[in-house]
Amino acid sequence: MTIWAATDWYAFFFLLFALLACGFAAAVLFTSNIVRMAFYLTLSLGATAGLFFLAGAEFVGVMQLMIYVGGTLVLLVFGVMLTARAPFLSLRPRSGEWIVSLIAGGTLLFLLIASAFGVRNWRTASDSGPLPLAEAQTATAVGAGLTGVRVDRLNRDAAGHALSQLPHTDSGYLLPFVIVSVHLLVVLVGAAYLARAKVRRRSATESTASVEG
Amino acid sequence: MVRERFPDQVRYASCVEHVIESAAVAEFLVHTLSLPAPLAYLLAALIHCGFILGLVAAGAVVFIWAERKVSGRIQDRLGPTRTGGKFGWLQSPADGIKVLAKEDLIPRAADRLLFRAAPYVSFSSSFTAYLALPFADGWVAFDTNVAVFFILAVLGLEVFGVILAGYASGSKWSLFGAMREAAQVVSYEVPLGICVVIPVLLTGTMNLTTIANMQAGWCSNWLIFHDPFTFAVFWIYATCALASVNRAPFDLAEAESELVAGFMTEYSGMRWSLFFMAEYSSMLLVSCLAVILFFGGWHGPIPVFDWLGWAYPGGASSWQLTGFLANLAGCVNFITKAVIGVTVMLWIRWTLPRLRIDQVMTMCLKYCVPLAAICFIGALWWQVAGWWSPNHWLPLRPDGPGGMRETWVVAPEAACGEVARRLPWADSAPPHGAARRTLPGCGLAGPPAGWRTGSPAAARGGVQ
Amino acid sequence: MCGLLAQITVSHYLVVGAVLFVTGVLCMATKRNALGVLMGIELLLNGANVNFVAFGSKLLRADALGLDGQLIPLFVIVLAAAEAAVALAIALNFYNNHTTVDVDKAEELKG
Amino acid sequence: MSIINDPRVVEFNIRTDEMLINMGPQHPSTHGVLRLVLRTDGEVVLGAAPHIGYLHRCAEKIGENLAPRQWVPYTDRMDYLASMNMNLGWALVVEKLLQLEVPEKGRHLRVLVAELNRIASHLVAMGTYGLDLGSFTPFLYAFREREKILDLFEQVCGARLTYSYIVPGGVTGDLPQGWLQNCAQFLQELEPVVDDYHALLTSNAIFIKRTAGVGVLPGEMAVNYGCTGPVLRGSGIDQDLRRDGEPWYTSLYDGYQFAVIVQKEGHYPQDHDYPAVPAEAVLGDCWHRFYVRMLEVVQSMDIVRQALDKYAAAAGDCGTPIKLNHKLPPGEAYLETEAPKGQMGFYLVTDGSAIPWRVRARSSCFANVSVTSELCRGCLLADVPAIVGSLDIVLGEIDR
Amino acid sequence: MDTSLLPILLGIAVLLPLISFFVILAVGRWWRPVLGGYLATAAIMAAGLLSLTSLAIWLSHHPVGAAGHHAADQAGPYVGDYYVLGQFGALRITIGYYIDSLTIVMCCLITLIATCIHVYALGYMHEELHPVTDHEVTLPDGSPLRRPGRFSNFFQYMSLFCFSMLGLVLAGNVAMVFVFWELVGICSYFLIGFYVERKSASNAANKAFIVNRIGDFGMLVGMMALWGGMGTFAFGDADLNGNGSIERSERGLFSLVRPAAREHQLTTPEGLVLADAHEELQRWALAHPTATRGDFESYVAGELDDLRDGGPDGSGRRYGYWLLVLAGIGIFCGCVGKSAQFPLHVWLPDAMEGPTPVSALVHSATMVAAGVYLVGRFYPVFAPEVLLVIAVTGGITLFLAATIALTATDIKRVLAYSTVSQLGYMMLALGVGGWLAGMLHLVTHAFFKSLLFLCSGSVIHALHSNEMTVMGGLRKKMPITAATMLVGCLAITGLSIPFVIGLSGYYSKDMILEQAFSFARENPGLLGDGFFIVAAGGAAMTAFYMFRLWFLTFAGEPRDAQRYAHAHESPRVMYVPLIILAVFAAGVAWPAPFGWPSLQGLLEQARPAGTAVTAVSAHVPFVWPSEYIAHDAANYWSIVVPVTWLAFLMAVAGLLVAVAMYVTGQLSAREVSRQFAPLHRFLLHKWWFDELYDLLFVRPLYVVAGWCAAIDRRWIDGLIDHSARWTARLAAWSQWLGDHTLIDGFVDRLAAWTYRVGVSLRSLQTGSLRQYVLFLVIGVVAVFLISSFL
Repeated sequence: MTIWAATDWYAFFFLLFALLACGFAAAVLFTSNIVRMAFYLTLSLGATAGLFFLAGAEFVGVMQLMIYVGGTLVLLVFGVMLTARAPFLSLRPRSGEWIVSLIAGGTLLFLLIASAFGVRNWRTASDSGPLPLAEAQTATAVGAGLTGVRVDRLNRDAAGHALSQLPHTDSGYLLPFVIVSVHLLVVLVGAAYLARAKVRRRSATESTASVEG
Repeated sequence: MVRERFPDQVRYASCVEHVIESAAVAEFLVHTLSLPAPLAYLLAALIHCGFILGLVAAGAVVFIWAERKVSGRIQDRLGPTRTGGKFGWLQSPADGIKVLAKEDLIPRAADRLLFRAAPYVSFSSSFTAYLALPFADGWVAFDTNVAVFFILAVLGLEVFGVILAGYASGSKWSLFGAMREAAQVVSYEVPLGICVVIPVLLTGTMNLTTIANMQAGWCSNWLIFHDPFTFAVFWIYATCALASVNRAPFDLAEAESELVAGFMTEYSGMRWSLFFMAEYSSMLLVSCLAVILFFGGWHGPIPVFDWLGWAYPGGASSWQLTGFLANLAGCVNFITKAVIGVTVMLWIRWTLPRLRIDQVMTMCLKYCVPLAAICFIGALWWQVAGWWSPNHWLPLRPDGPGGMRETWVVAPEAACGEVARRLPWADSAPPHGAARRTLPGCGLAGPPAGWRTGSPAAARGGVQ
Repeated sequence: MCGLLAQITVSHYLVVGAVLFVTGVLCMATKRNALGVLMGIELLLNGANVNFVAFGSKLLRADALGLDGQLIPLFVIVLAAAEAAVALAIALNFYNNHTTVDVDKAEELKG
Repeated sequence: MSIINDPRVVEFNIRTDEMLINMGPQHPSTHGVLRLVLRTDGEVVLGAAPHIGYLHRCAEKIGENLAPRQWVPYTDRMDYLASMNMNLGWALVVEKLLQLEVPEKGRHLRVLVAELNRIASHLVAMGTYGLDLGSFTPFLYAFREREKILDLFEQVCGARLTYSYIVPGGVTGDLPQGWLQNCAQFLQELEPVVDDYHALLTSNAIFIKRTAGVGVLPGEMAVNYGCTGPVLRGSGIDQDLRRDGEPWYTSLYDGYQFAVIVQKEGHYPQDHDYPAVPAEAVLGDCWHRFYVRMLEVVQSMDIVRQALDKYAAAAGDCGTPIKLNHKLPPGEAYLETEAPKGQMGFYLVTDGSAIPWRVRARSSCFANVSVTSELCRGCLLADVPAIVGSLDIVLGEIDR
Repeated sequence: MDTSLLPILLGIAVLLPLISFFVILAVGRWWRPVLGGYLATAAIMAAGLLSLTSLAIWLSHHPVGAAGHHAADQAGPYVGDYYVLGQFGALRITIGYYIDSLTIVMCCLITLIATCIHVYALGYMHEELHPVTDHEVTLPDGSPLRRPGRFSNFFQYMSLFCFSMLGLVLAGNVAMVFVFWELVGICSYFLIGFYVERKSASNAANKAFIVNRIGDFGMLVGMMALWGGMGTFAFGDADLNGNGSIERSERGLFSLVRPAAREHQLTTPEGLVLADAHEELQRWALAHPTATRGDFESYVAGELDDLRDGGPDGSGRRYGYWLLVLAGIGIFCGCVGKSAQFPLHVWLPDAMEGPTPVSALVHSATMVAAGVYLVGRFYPVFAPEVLLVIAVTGGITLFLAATIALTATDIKRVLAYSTVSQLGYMMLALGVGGWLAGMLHLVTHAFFKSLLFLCSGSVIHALHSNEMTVMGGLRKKMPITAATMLVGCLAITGLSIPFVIGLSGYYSKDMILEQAFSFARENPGLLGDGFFIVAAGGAAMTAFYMFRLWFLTFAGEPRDAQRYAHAHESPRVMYVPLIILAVFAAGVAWPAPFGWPSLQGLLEQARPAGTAVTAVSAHVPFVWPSEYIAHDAANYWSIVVPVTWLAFLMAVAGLLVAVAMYVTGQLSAREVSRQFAPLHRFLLHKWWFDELYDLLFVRPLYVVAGWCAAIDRRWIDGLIDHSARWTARLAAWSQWLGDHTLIDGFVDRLAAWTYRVGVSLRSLQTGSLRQYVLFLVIGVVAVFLISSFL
């Protein structure tokens, strides 16, 4: 019973997801089979989505699952299938490169972790008490933000001053949203163009000779 | 209650509840059995999982049996008759035992790790999606605000297992199946997503409970009858759902006459049956989703329980027997509708020939996507124009879903009417738009009743 | 739980982000397969996203970024998808021209 | 229309490796033990080579050691879906050698069972074709009706698959009592079911999409490859041995009214009763081959009806089978008959003894399957079963 | 139906082929080509219906008396403008119409024949529906040319031509006439060059075009003279300002030249007079320095008649008259070109390179007749001296072409020369004062010549050869063609039962001969008699060569068995037009019974005012007897009877000679040609005209061009070369100094330095993606460390 009572469930799940994410990220790094890499990456990204849920960013978490895991990775695996010549292809780097990379990467990691704990504000917990619901459920706020209304700023202003003080020019993330939409469209068209089928140059009959062989 | 007992963890409570959304059961455990809260949470989570797993497994068992019987009837024969006495009702368990007893073969050319992992990826993703699926008002394991999105996303992961299976099998037939599956499912997610967005747009929330509750009342309140476009889009949804769960005539990945068994060629025994269960549970899942999005969820064609006054009113916060019964009946109602949907899938499966891969892709890219997009615009237009829809007819409440306005319009209004009026579409509010309501989980319009406001959430639970 | 994990703070998230980031960088640096490099980029972007979400979460910090912390990852994710599509197209073209996806073979532009 | 024969076509720029795939001899859709070696580029089949011989049983060699009467069961096992027609072909060629005329009643009896068996064979072709396209139900519908035919045959000769009923000189026994009524009733039952078949397959949109314009076999190519039967007629070549064959064979059908099922001026003889030819269909494609078989079912029903009447009206016996030691005059004989799958020819050389010196069977499916590699070139993988299924081959006949 | 409908109906009739042209032009390439043919045919058919409707309207308002009635029931023309293109001072450029019975007859004629020919061409041109292998064109690799069929192009051009021709007929002013004149010219160019890949065809097209330009130059001069003198292009008077009366500025050419005030006598227009008399006027102005403008105008008004008519007694100089003559000759020049009159006749036979329907429509029935039509239209403007020129030209052409036709063996060339000869007839008739005779012959000739051409086309279509030497005996194989062609031959020959009935040629040709005889009677002498002798002799020759053609083609034994074996009657689409045309060729000029309108009567309505009287010239000693004299009952025995018999005998003589030579064989053609070898050669080489022109014009042109080229090369080029050389030298010097030494030195130094830096940096650029990533990492770490610890 005491064990159950003492368990910090938040920390538990954070640790679980963090270890999954980091562990499978490391697995991605150290495996040389490209398909397994993709598999591990899926798990790593899925665990990251869990971290997002933990941090209260539901929408981002689902988005991560949907786009990253569901879309991007399938695309990657597709690419793997299209480009792998042998069934399970592995291209191993030279060990010297490993050493140099690990040294550089380790240094960077050390620096980043050091700075992560270097700021007092970051390593102390918030003590603001339970959150109001409006701030915990963010999907609608995110949607509103994307369509041009920053609900969070409104709320903040609502506590003190008149709402009309909100600058009329504030359109939230509407413009970036539109730009990204168009960008996505252009990119899709461009990708389709790059990998499109082109006008045939050789005849189909030319290459049918070797069936018997 | 949680917060009082564990004040030091209050800060995290809401987050925890996201992860283990088992408050209803947990409250029961804590209050009645006096279990410590963390243990109660864990137990509650396991109970929920058990329920869903049971549902999925039982569903698979039932549907496999049903498939045999239905196909038999369609084909002018009897189907299983003897196993388990009458009707062959034990046929599926018998099959299950046979499958369990089979040798677990792994081809030499296979990538052993991925080959083993793939069925679990597939099964667990289709299973996980049930977490966010409400079976009745409040009967949901993970009452998230983004349930629709969550289900779509997790359902989309199922394809990953199939791809892995196909690739890891080391067989050409499997590879073909995997390639087809990847191309098909990724493509069909696009029109499926557009179709699903339309009810979301009309109700203004991605919370499935809310969406279903908004369709309470007569069947005229169902969203499929909202306007011609939603009516049309349901059929597109049905097509795309059929395609995205790989059922005939879109079962290209396992087309036995071409690819032997597609990605499942090298599988046998339990691993094979996991794929099978994943397929059946996905079928049920998309049917359930369709029922919630278009057919009023657990709200029947006739609002019996509303007449009786048994249904939980909005904002109710305590457990009531009548409400429980209403929910139970609603759950049965809901599952009945979903089973009808699955039966239609079976019917189609045994009637139509299979399409070819290019025709499948043509269907998606040339027909489903544009049609869904047109319906999207049409439904939006209908809503903004505020034209009459059957949803306004015989409304149980004055503000049926037809009168809803999108939350992403309503919410800013609630917060700041002045700013919202700057929005270009603010002036074209439909007649019912004025009546703002607070519904559970409806974004910022108001906090959902009994949820994180200090009142016992267990009151809405189903287990007591 | 040990003391370091007594309370989960922004820093803990940042550590996860850092690990993902560094792993991504190392993936890019060590993988010879173009698609492996792509996966490294995805990891790297995810590390950055973790940081954004952590800074944006009001659960972790009072003076959080707020919604920006969620909106920016959204854009990152979407753009990463776009980038993956283009990169994949490039990789396929590269494969067409070299019959391999070994990025070490792509050194026509070396000095 | 296969993709790489599409004039707009395009080279798929993604350099994929070509893949060699063995479709068969163990595969759910290859109709027996046909082995197709497919060379594919993704879903596109660049080449297909049929490999045969997995069912070779030396039937012809055995025939050189048996009396003609004894070899009849071996013909059963050639096209085992149409054993009556095989029996008939062999019996006729032996009779031709002996110049042995069968009595009038026997003649009508032969027509009766041969056409019934044609119906059965085409029903199997239809059902399995549905299977090939992923539609399971028509298969069982077809087999349900076929079972009734097999029941009729069982009443006639006691066997359900390998009848050995028609033998040189006559048949093994006359029809049992009441058989004619049973047969007439069966025809009555079959009549409405044919419409069901058309509704399920012929006019089904997906079926048309899968078959129309797929595996187009031009008439010229069909002739060049020696294709026969519905495959040939599906390509618009007006050839049916029941009308165009040798007199020794066509005299069997003297007095019978039937029209050869072939498209002339855009129409089939009976297509006004059945779904119209879809716009996408090209003469010689899978759809047409299928449709020809479906119409031949109706045609055969009609012939069976006529045969029932004629048989009932004819007097006398059905002929006497020749004895095992019946001396065969030295010489040779060759006769082709219109079997359900095409022209089945038997060749016989004798040296005066009771046992033939040489026996040879000319298989229609052998010629029909040889177009596979032409038809499959450039189609999609899913079209391969559609094409092979539409050729309706039986490996027992090919390999013998 | 009101006559106000006429311009509308005819305007639509003109536009229909244009619409067809544009439609085929725009969408023809996406159509099945045969649709273009159908469209063009439908358009011209509709135009024909409209024309016939117009004719009916006309007749209902202007009933024609019995045949040959001279009661000058002249029906005034309908004049007006569809659209004013622009007004430049006094000059109005308009799209106008001038409708009289001639216009309507011409419209009917053109549309009728064109309809027949369009239908015919649907069959004749069917080879063009598919890709054509042209064996007459050999590619450099020795293979015959293969080209896509040009069926719809053909009909496109035909439509354009029909539009142009109808427009020409309907045109209400000289400017429009000129525009359509050139349009028909360009259509002719297109159609002659239809088989453009054949060298001969493209040469012929060029030839036709260039030769016509020579004539058109004269026409431009004439036009300018007319405009300069009268300030208007319009033919007829038009009440422009709507005040009900015709003022000076509203007068057209015809009423200016033949003002009603002077009883339609030929009057030199005021403008021409004043232009010619400017010296006198100047002198008067100098003598009266104080005169006002009013004074001057009153002086001019007073003096005008004297200046014009050479003083009160007519003995002085007649100012402006020579300008009028010049204008007339100028206009006639254009007609000479278009109607292939001597000396510009050389293009027409070559134009037979075009497809036969083109020859029938453009080069026999309509376009070449346009010259005659124009002469007829401008008849009131022509001074007697001009008429003399016309008569002489026509006579020479008649004789010349007829003689050449005697020996030609190409069936189409025979017909072509026959056409030239018949056009000469018409010109001769007009020149000797027979306006009606000329116009009538124009109409009848159009019918029978188009018929003859189509028949020949039918033969060519059957035999795939133009040469009569490979024909013969075809009447058995092609009975309809033979019969219709016989009708055509009889018609052109003018055979008849004298005084009872005859084919159309009988009436028109006799009328010409009568007028020529009448002229000869008034003007005894070489020229006057010469005209008549030429005309009568021409009739004999016409009979000879036409029957020679028919006999060689249809009678006797086949000369080429192989071709004969493959010969066949043409399809119905081709022979039905033949039959229709044959009916018209036989009967169009019949004096109609029961008081029905006859063609002569109809045409008589359009006779220009003032041309029905006997005319005399002040400058040449000739008298142009009125056309009515020949038909006057008083002269019946003295003119009509002898001339009719003479014509008949001449025709019969020609026919008998042909029979003797080619049927019965009493006369051997080969013998004859050998006996008259030099003459035969002379005729066979077409009087050496092509060679003569080559010598006279082409060679000298080459020489002059050579001189010009030499000057160009030696002087002009030399100058430029020298200046260029100097410029180059200067540039070289400045290059050495400025560029090489100063600028390049600096840049080279810089580049070398950059290069060295680049080489040293090059080793960093490994091209390995992964190393770059590492560099990035190391860089980030370094920045981190530096910023943290420094």
